[in-house]
Order: sequence, then structure tokens, then C-alpha cells
Amino acid sequence: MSTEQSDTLFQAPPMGEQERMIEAILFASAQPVSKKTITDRLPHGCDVSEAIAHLRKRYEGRGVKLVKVGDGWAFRTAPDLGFLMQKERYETRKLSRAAIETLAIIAYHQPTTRAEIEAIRGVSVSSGTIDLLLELEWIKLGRRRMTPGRPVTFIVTQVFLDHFGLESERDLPGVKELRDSGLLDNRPAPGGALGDTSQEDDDDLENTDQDDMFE
Amino acid sequence: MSTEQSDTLFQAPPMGEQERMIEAILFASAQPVSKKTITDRLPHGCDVSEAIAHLRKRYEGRGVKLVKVGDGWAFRTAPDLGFLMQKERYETRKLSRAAIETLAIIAYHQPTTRAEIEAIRGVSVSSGTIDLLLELEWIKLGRRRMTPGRPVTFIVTQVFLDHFGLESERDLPGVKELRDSGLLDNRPAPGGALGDTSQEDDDDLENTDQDDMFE
Amino acid sequence: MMSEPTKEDIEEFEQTTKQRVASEAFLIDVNGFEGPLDILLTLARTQKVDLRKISVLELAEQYLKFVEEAKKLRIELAADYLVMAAWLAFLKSRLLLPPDPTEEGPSAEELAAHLAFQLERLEAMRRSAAKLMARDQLGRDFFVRGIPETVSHNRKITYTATILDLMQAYAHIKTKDNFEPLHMRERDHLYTMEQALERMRTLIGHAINWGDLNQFLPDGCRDDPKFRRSATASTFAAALELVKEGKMEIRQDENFAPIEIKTKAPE
Repeated sequence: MSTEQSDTLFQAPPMGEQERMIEAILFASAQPVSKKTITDRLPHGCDVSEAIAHLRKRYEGRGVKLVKVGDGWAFRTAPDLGFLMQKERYETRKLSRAAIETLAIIAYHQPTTRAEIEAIRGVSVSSGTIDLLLELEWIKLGRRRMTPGRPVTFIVTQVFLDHFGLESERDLPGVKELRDSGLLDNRPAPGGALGDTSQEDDDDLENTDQDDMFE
Repeated sequence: MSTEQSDTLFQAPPMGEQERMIEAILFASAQPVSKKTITDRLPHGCDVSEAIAHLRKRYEGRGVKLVKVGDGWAFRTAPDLGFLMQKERYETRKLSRAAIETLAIIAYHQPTTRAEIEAIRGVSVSSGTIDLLLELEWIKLGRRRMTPGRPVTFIVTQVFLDHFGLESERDLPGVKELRDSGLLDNRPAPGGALGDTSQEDDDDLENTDQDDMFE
Repeated sequence: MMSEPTKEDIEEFEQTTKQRVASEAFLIDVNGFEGPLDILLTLARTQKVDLRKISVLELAEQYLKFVEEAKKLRIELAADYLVMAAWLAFLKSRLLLPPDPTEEGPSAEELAAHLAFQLERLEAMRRSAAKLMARDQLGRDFFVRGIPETVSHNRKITYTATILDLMQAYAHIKTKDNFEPLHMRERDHLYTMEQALERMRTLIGHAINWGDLNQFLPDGCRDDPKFRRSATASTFAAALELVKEGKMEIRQDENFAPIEIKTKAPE
């Protein structure tokens, strides 16, 4: 407790008032405020340490708490309420062309190796693409190939089948059906010329333009 | 008090917890946060109005207070402690008499047209004055008058209310007395004398707007 | 010859000077006024009565006197001050004369009442403006949170693709270069080892003596070098296969010499 200083020229404000003052200063300050700065700003004779202790206690268990940051004091959101400071935004994105092609090759040719996917697509397949498909749980690792290097193979998953509404991989329309439905016509694919080298950068995450659409 | 809804799917957090959450959200924001935004960020089933009422009470007499600003809520330091805040004080541009009067006329007569402002002040309003008030975000454009020429109207903003510590336009100093004494009536000059330009926009039709604002 | 100014003269002079200074101060300050209504309000205040009880007649006289003074002092007043003077002169005459029942439009009392209303309203707005500015103000008397925490936006991305996307993607690959890794392409100009083996098996029985491997190549090799190359390799491989099976013998006298084969006599 503070010792009463009867010899000070000006009476220090009551403790409750000192608390209020510190509360206001810490609230409005753009940086944590050191004890020295608080003392300088408060009227003469205030017991800053005691007032801070009171104030800290007052905010215990509240939505904000009084914390020491370096040699200063500041109000901060209670850590358990951090989730309120985050806003979750759900976005739906279309898979990139690289990802959907890779996925299609795995679906039609499974089990298939990365080298085979690259041979079919004619470009290298980025790790990002494979990782994304693995993360989405649309593909998983199959058995290793019994060929030199024993490369890993990829196969599609139940999640894949569920997503695309297929009972089994056999339900995928065959090449003949694709041709019959006109999907195999020799027409340029939407969004790019054949052998478009830009496909080499398989970015799945690059569609910043698209992001805006969903904000 | 809120009625307990035993049929809600998720139990809302206890009232004390709701209070904490709102405290954290409002503490974290420099701008007033609307009741809707608070509701959106809180878990389902919270009684925001009640929690705010509790919280407001809790901060009564403290160094910061919970204030209502238009349709939002914000924490602000107690005005009697302003003297401690020299460091945080920012110089507001010194407003000309014309700007201050124009602002008052818009606040008390909103929505109001430039012609009405001129009729009240007896001089023309410079564009600079209106521009300055728009720039300060103290006024903004309201709905156009449904009178010949469809003149634009001006209304005050939440920033204005926040700046002057007003909950709403109804809390403008002396507004009730002015209304009761008829000084806020739109009274056109008899026979259009005195070059009263407000005659141009037939003010008889629009009074419904004003009623909305104050009733 | 001029007489010495008396005390009275001096006093009178001082008095008029004072008046003149006062009136000039008022006039020179015209620039500081915001139009005729502002001046009228200032003049009305000198009546020291509630604006609701103002004598508009008296006010009109005060204003006209002010305009007269300005003329005397050759101060150029803006047009709106003179318009107001003309209007007030008209109002004054109307107020002094008994009402003419044949005259149309608003009565002099109505006009006077409206002028009083305008003055009262302007005064009220000025008072309100002053009250507004006297309020506690943000950034001067009370303050916002100094360390606002921004709400961070977390993105949760759901990727979508339809079966049609999948099929189109596959179709796109298929049409790109007709590359079919799991089905051998129809290769017109190639001769597989299987083909070579099949041919050799049917011919081997006849090769009792050593003969050049080239004799066993299929028809059509002569015209197509690519096919010939392929057939040579396949036939050679098939021959090795048959040697391995013990059905044939193979020899070559030296490097690049013709390769000869013959059927192996059963032991």
C-alpha cells in the first residue's frame, strides 16, 4: 500500500481516480506505456504501481486484460477470445487446369506414376499440384511400381469418387464415350492453345483475380 | 431479460461470457461497431442488446466508457480525463464560421438542400465549405429531393456523431426545443420575397423525410 | 478670423468623432458580415428584446439608416445589401399605411413575421452551432482506442471440380497429341520382335545350311529403310531368342561380317 505523504503540496487524487486515469491513458495510447511515462502524465503524488495492480485485478477474467509488454503496459484482448478477431471467409475455387488434368490422368490411368503423368501432359508436374490433390484427399499413394527406381504410383480415393458422384473408377466415361459425346473433338481447349507452355507453371494458388470475386 | 430458448441447437454462451466477447470486440476497434456486426461475430443465440446494457453499466464511471454512436457501439475515454491526453490530441482544422453554421444547419435540418442552407444563412454557400465538411466525413449526400430539379440533400454521418459524442441526431443540443418552437420548420417566405432561393425547390413535399429522421 | 474653439465645440467634435468612428467601425466591418441578414440580426440585437417581439418597422429603419451612413461614407455596398434596403423600404411603407384590401399577395404583417422568423431561425442556428462546438470532441476531449486490433481474415478455400471438368480435361489431353501410353500406337513402319519370332518359327525348319540373317527379313524391307532397321533388330532379337531355346545356331566370322543362322539339328 502507498504511504500517505502528508507533506506533498498537492493532494494526489484518490486511488480510484488514479486507476481511471491510467485506464484512459493505456486505452488511448498507440503504444504500451511505461510506468515512468504514466507517472509523468499523472498528477503529482500518484502511486502508479498500486493503481496498475488494482486495474490489472479489475480486468482479470474480462474480455481484455492489462498486460506488461516490454517495460510498458497495454490492454490486449483476452487470449481465449482471439477467435473473435478472426473472420473466417469461405471461398470456393475452381481447380487449376494443371490440377484437373493431373487428376484426370490419375483417374483414367491409375495406378500411375508422376513420370507417366508428365509424359501424358507433356509438361512437368509441380509438387504443388500433387500436394494439393493429396491434401484434398482426391488422390493417394498406390503401390510402388516394380520397375527400376520403384516409383510411387497415385490412385484416386473414395473422397474423389464421392465428390464426383462415381460408384467406382469404372464409372468414368471411357475414351470412346468421350469421343461420342464430342468431348474428344479436336478443338482447342478452353483457355489456352495446345502445347501452351504456360501450363508448366502449375500454380494452383495463383488466381488472385478470382479471389476478389468471392470477397 | 432474454427468454431462454431451450430449443436452440447450440447453447448460447452465458451472459457474462457474451459480455466479455463484446468487450473484446469493441476494445479492438477504433470505429464504432454496429450491433449487426457484433451479432455476426458472436456465437449463435447471443443477446447482444442485453450484454451491451450490462457492459455499459459495468463501465459507468470508469476511465473509458461504452457509448452508442448511431447504430454502433464504441469505447471512448471519459471526457473529463481529456487533460491527460495531450499526447494523443490531434489538431482539428479550425473551421470557419460559415463551415460551422453550415454544419449545424445540416445537422438540425437534415436532410437539407444547399438552397435551404442559403435561405437560412442569407448568403450563398461556397463549394469549399461543403467540400470541407464532406472531406471531414461529417456530412454526406442523402436522398435527392423529389422536387423539381431533384436537388441533392445533405445529412450528417456516424463520424459526425462520433466526433461530437452524440448517440443520434435526436441528441443534438436543444433540438427538441427548436422543433417545438417551430424553428426547424420549413417555412417558405410568403410570396417568395427576399430572394429566398429555397423557393426553387418547393419544400412542401419533402417533410416526410425529416419526420423519419427525428421521430 | 477664426475664434478659438470653445470647450463645447471640442466636446461636440469629440462626440461626433466618436460617433463617426463607431459607425465607421461598424461599416468598415461590413466585410466581416455575412450578408444583409447577418447585419439585420446584429441590428436586431441592439433592440435588446426577444427576437419574437422585435419591431420589424424599427429594424427596417435601423437598416435604412445604416445604408444611408454607408452612402455618406462612400462605402460601396454589395448589391444584395441594396436589394434588402429596397425591400425593407417597401415593407416599411406597407407597415405604415393602412392595409389596402384590393392588393394581392401577402400582407405587410406576414412579410414582417417571416423576416422575424428568419432572424430568429438564424440566431437559433448560430446558438446551436456554438453549443455543438462546445461539446466534448473526439481527439480533443475524448479518445479512441490507441492500439486497435485488426480483424484478420482467414480464408477457407474449397476447391470444386465437376465430372464434366474432369472429362473435359482428359479430353483435352487426349486431343493434344494423341499420346496413348498404355495402348501401343499403330506403328506402320515398325516390325516387332513378336512378329519376327512368329516368322522365324515358320521358316527355321528350312534353314538346314548356314544362311544370312537378312534372308529372313519380311517383305517390303527394301523400300523402307526405317522398316528395314526395325525388322533387322527384331529378327536378330528373335534369332537370339530361338538360339536360347536351343532351336537354332548363330555365328559371325568377324565384326560387321554377315550374321548367319541355321537350324540346329536335333541331337
